[in-house]
Amino acid sequence: MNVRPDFSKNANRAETAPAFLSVWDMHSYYGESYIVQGISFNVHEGEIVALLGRNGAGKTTTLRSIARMDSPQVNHGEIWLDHQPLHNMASYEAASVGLGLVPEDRCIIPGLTVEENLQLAQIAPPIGWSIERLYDLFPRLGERRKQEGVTLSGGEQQMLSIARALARDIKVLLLDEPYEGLAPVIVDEIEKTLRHIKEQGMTTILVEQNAIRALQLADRAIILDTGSIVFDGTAEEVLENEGLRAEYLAI
Amino acid sequence: MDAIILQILNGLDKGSAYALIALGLTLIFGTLGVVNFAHGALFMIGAFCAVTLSRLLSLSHEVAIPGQTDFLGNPATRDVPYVFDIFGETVGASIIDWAVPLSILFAIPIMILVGVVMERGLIKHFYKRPHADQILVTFGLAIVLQEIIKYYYGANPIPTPAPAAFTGSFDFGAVIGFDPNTIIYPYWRLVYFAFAAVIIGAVFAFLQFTTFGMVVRAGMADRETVGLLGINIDKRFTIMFGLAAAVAGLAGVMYTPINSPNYHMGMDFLVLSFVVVVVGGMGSLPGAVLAGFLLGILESFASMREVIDIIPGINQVIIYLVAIVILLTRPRGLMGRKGVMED
Amino acid sequence: MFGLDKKDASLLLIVAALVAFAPFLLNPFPEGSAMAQFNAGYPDLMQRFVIFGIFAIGFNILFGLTGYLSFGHAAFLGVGSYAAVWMFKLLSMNVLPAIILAVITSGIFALVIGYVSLRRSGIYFSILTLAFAQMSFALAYSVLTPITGGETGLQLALDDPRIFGSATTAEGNIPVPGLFGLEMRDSSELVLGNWVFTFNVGYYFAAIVMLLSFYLAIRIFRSPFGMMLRAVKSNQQRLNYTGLNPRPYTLAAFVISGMYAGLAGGLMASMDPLAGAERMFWTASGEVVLMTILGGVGTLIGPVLGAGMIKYMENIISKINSDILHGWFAFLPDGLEDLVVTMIYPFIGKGWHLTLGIVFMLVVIFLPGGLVEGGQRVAKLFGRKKTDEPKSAKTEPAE
Amino acid sequence: MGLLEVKDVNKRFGGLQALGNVNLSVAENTCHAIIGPNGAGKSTLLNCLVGKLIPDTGSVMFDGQSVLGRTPFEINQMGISRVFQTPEIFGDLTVMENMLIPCFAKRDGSFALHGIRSVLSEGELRDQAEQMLDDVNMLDKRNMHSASMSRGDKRRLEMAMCLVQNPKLLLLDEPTAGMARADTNNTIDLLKEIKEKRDITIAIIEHDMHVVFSLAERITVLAQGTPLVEDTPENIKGHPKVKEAYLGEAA
Amino acid sequence: ASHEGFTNAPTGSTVTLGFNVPQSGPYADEGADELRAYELAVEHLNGEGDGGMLNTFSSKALQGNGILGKKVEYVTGDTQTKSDAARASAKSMIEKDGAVMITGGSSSGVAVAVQALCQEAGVIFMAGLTHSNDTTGKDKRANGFRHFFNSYMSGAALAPVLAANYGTDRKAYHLTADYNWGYTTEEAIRSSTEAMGWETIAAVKTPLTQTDFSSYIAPVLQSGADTLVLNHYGGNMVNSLTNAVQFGLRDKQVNGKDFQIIVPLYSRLMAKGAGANVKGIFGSTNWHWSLQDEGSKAFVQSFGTKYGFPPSQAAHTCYVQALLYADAVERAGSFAPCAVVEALEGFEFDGMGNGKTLYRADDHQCFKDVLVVKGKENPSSEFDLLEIVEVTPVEQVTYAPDHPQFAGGALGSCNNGA
Ligand SMILES: Nc1ncnc2c1ncn2[C@@H]1O[C@H](COP(=O)(O)OP(=O)(O)OP(=O)(O)O)[C@@H](O)[C@H]1O
Ligand SMILES: Nc1ncnc2c1ncn2[C@@H]1O[C@H](COP(=O)(O)OP(=O)(O)OP(=O)(O)O)[C@@H](O)[C@H]1O
Ligand SMILES: CC(C)C[C@H](N)C(=O)O
Ligand SMILES: [Mg+2]
Ligand SMILES: [Mg+2]
Repeated sequence: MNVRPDFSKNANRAETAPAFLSVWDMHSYYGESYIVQGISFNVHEGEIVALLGRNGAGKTTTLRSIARMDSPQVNHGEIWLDHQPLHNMASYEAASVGLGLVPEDRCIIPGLTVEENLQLAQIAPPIGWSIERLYDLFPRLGERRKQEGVTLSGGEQQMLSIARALARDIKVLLLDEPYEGLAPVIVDEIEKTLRHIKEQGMTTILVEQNAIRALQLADRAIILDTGSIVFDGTAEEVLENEGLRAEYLAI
Repeated sequence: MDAIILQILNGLDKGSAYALIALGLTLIFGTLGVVNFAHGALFMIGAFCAVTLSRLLSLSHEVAIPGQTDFLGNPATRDVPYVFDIFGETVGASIIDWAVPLSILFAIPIMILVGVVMERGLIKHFYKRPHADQILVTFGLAIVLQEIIKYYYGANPIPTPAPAAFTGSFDFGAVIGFDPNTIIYPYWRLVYFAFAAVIIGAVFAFLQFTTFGMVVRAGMADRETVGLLGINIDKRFTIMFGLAAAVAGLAGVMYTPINSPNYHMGMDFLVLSFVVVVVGGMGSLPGAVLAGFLLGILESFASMREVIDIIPGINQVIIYLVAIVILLTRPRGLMGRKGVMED
Repeated sequence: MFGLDKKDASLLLIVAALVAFAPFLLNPFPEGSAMAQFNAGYPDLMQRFVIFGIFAIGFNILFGLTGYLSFGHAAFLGVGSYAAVWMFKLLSMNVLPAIILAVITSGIFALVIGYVSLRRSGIYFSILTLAFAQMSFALAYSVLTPITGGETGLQLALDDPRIFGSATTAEGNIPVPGLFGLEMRDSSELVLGNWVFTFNVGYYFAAIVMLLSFYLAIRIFRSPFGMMLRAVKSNQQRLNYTGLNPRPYTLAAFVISGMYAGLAGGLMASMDPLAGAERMFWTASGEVVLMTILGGVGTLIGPVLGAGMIKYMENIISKINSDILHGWFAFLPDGLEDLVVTMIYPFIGKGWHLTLGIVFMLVVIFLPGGLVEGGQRVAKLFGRKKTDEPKSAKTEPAE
Repeated sequence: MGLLEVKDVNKRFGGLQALGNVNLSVAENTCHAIIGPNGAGKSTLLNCLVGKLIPDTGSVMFDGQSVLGRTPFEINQMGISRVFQTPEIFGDLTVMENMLIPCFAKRDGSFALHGIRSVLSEGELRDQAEQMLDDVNMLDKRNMHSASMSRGDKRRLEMAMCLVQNPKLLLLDEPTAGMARADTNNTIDLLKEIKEKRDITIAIIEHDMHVVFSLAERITVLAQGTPLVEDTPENIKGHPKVKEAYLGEAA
Repeated sequence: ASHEGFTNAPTGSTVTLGFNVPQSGPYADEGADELRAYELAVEHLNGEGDGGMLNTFSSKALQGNGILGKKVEYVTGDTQTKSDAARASAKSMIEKDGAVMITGGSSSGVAVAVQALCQEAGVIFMAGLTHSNDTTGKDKRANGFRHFFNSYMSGAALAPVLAANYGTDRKAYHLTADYNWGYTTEEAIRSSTEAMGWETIAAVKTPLTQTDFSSYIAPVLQSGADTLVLNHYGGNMVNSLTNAVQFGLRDKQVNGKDFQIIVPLYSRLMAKGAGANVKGIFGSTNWHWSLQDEGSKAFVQSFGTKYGFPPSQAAHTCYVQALLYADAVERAGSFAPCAVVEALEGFEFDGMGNGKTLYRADDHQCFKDVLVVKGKENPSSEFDLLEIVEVTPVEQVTYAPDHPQFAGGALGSCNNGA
């Protein structure tokens, strides 16, 4: 279809990569199971890219690989962010050069209050939005600042998880199904927020099952199927391409 | 009345020993979630730091004693410590006398090193492994450490007395208006109590007034996410381990004058310290300290003759009995946090 | 076969064969040779292998399946031993009533302790069981001396009021336990060249009991009950909301594994009619935990292997002394001989604990699944090199 | 008189009134949706129904019997099954085993020793389980280790586990969150079909309006712990208050 | 005596003995010393080394050519000071290594358990360190023999010395390890001190696993007692004594008398663990290296030369037991247990360090002089911790076989086994 690998094999990625974030020939495994089977793509600065695909296609695995989590293991491939090689880093190092992941199961830390969950994000530099500013964005969190994070309602937890990413000064935001479990009004709010921070130059990869909504927001779309990229192009292309939508997105 | 005050004093003292040992264990077990069966060994190594330093200080050369013979009939010799040669006899003698307090300084770097090496070299790989694996590896380590000490120091207890200034006892009863000789208390135990209070206070302060404690707690609950927030949790775990080892070691150093150290003293304390930590509640430092004092005091009361006469054998089982009652009435011990090692 | 699927049936058959031929397998070295020191085929140790195997199998039913880590299981073993010895003292020297009473008593004891301890989970449960066991030990050692024999242990005496059977033998000695006239300590020897093999009644009796227990354990593992226990370990919350009450399941598992421990205790007393309180000390409970982990938690054969390994080290390595070492290396030049002996010496004899500790660490570091995992790796090396495994690495619970 | 009657239920968490005088009646063999903003108390209400929480005041009657004071497994045995907001499955077990456990619970009650016959000999239950797996399109995954499935799959599995019990009342807490669109549609069809075939009553919490409007026959809107309105889907869609507080532009 | 048909009859040119000692646990040092003594004994029996006490032993049956001409070999095992482990170890010596005699141990529980085992299996058991009355009292066995003294003897030997030093009007407070040996020792000391006029104010049992005795020590002064008796051994003794000294008990005056502490059973290794705290404290012991009789001197000489330090009482009793066994076999002309039993029963000997000694036939207990010792004020070396105050003559510590403290139990008859 439309995979456009634009690197030659042995070139120095830092110089030739035109993109802000680039992933090149990445292979990821959970133990012995081979999940992401050699994907390459680029994300330009300030872009919102929607990463779409069925359940189990490998979207989460891709994001986790980029964020350098312990699992899955990336056995082969390169990941560059703003001329820095992420593929040699541990997750905390990747975070410190500006990667922010909002994980799919939210990962609110048990035993900590809402505020402590946010403070935790501001311990290691670089620090982003102030906590007060985050409360302005999500007033519900401000009201519940002393409550233990895990007792929040599902939607509130999602807000906290996004807020926590913004509390750090990040260059790329990786969102794994951020709308899940949110009331439609809140989804509207978050969408606005994403537009807003995009204007300020934030680069975003958005994984979302609600493909229509995601495509309306995104500049570009990448579709994954069983660990490989089956489409990489603009969001309009997907919206216009009936076959593609029917086959991979059922919309 | 005086008997009761006496047992409270005793209990406080015993309790401070329990609390101090449990404190170190809580840092590793209650906070890092590692079932550390080698904790007793750390306590024991601390005690042997004191033994080693006093041996080093009294390193001697032999001087023949004219006119005397040893048990085999050979000419007898007398050992003269090198410190006598360096500092003269009076200063030298008091340096040797003060070996145990001096060992505190000696033990801190050693224990931190031991803790850090242990964490980096071994425990690090076991955070994500099942508790069962942690038990096996730390138990193995405890045996190895213990056997090494036994190999070099023998199995017999090694007397390591407190400085002469602290060897007497103090007539506490006379001070507060009881008959003399009713409430006496050894000086060193008062020192131990004070020392424990200082260490406990310092550890509390460190974890309360810095974000360190929060980060480590968070890291234990969810390492991955803390990593995502740019925090190098491994480093902090290592520091925590070093700290815990130092606390355990210092508890050991200070304990040597109370009971002569031997190679299995760690195992003797191990089970008890797990009981204290769990009764206090997993993950709670104040809980561990409180439980230490509570069990210490109750144990003291249960060992009173008057009590044993009424319930024979109560002194044998009191700690376990109290532990059972507390755990049955309070699901997570005295002050345990929810979800820590509950499954 | 026997209601087992092919894999389980062949496992059972293999174990049965190993157990039946143990007197040969464990005595591979000719009598009098330097390596004879490593022979383990004498009755006492073989009995211990199977008896501790039973103990560990039972423990694994609780720990391996439900994940509840009991740190007081030795108490049930102790109770079983005491019950059996009392049976010998009061009733008869036949081992059957002794073993039956041992199982029943420990079952009741486990029911009481389990009922209380299972109100808590995780570490809180472990400490509750530990506390009960330590109390049992402390009381048995001291206050309960009239019932337990205290430090000395409960033993038979010449004036026991045995109801069936006489107090003394014709020669004026204490009779020995037996099964309808078959004495447990009877052995016959088979001499083949330099090899001596010992076949002992007690061992084969214990081995048959062990095979039955092993068979029962397989059936439990594969039964819906076993599946529920694994579900308890996996997610109690879900179990609750699926309409199942986890408590009776865990309690049943606890009692069953307590009865296994009692069975082991009863057998121990049948092989050697003395019951000591140290059997109930926390280190004894810790030992069965270690055996199970060393072999492989939740696997069928693992605990038996772990038990064998620890008992082997305890009985064989601890008995090597410097004299024997010198004997082995006598072929070396003197200086070298001494050097080698000095280097090995710390690890044998009184240093056997050191070796044990090192083995624990090595196994858990390099074989995360215990000895069973080691076995699987070896099997993989030799067996089929199948790399085209499906995506899911793990589709069935391990052996 | 509905199958489920909730009367004047109140629940406080410290200073927070999570549920205030909730009254709800779910008629037999209907699909009743509960919607509302994040943190409105929807999950809390469900928790009160299944015995996870005990309301401070009020009564909950199911099929003419009070559920209050009963343990979760007793309530399940009465005929209420629940799918959680974050998937709750037996991660250490295979998919098939996950399915068999509710089958046993259904057949043998809350505790049975089952003797020592093999699980394999339970042909009938296995057939049931396989049939159900087939219905949710997961038959090919039956021997998979359930923890290593993607989250959408876990959700489907959990739903299948509840359905195979043939409950009288099925409680669904955001069953399609994070599910791919195709599977969401399948799920809608499945639920419809099952409701028809097996006379199941469904109470569903969802933020996906597509699902809500395809399934629900009645909708209750909860806000700040109190029911705002209860009506048919058509009327709710047009309700101005609901639009403002919850639906936003989505309606 | 029969020569045929007994367990592990040695057939070749060698005979195997089993040395079953604690190699791990709190008594490991004692076990190590026992093992040294056994190795020395084997050397001497096989005619190597300087012969040690073989030269001073009153019986001259041993030739230094092994036992009955068979070279002595040995196997070792670890009792772990647990009866179960000790029995397992002994069993393997009997079943696997063909040991015809088992010896060693460092606790009465172990001794009793292994003794019973040897009786069943039909081998001889020569007890090592065991001090409880029961070993040759209610738990005696025909195949078992004890050279070491016992609780009763400690009481009988100590009482006169205590009377002479501390007077006959004392109030004693006992702390007793809560297990069998503690009970018999408490009973022995109580009855012998009460007989001379002392009053026993209290006797408190302390758990064996106790490490800090402060809560037991603290109430002692309040009770009005002026003497503390520590019926403790091993780590218990080291810790309770250390604690008692810390509480300043020894600096106090009660009832117008200096407060005193007594440790009924001393051992040099334990004294070393307690350090300076033992100074001036009375207790009893089976043997001490500073004894000046020929036997002791010979033993200390050969042990000291080989290992560089003097032997402990544990080493002594084990060495003697090994020699006594060998000698009995030699005199009986057979390894058969019943023959050995016959040779040992009623055997009188000398030259083994304790003066004239009798192995009494009724209970297989040795009767010999008992030493009363005191912690030395000015030790001249690290081994010189105890000084001998009195050598209590054997008559004074002898009791009737049916003495109430030894009631119950029966020897039974000797067992040759298979
Ligand atoms: N921890 C794991 N171990 C083994 N396999 C895993 C693990 N996690 C996920 N997988 C497998 O990896 C594949 C991709 O999963 P992934 O979570 O990346 O999918 P996804 O595209 O995010 O799906 P969803 O939309 O359901 O979240 C799936 O087949 C899943 O079974
Ligand atoms: N254990 C608790 N302690 C304190 N507050 C709680 C607790 N559980 C829930 N809450 C609060 O009660 C309110 C209702 O929560 P609930 O989970 O029922 O919301 P919900 O309607 O399910 O929301 P969502 O759609 O986001 O899942 C929330 O504000 C939540 O923070
Ligand atoms: C080693 C012995 C002298 C003392 C020991 N506790 C015993 O039981 O006899
Ligand atoms: Mg995903
Ligand atoms: Mg909710």
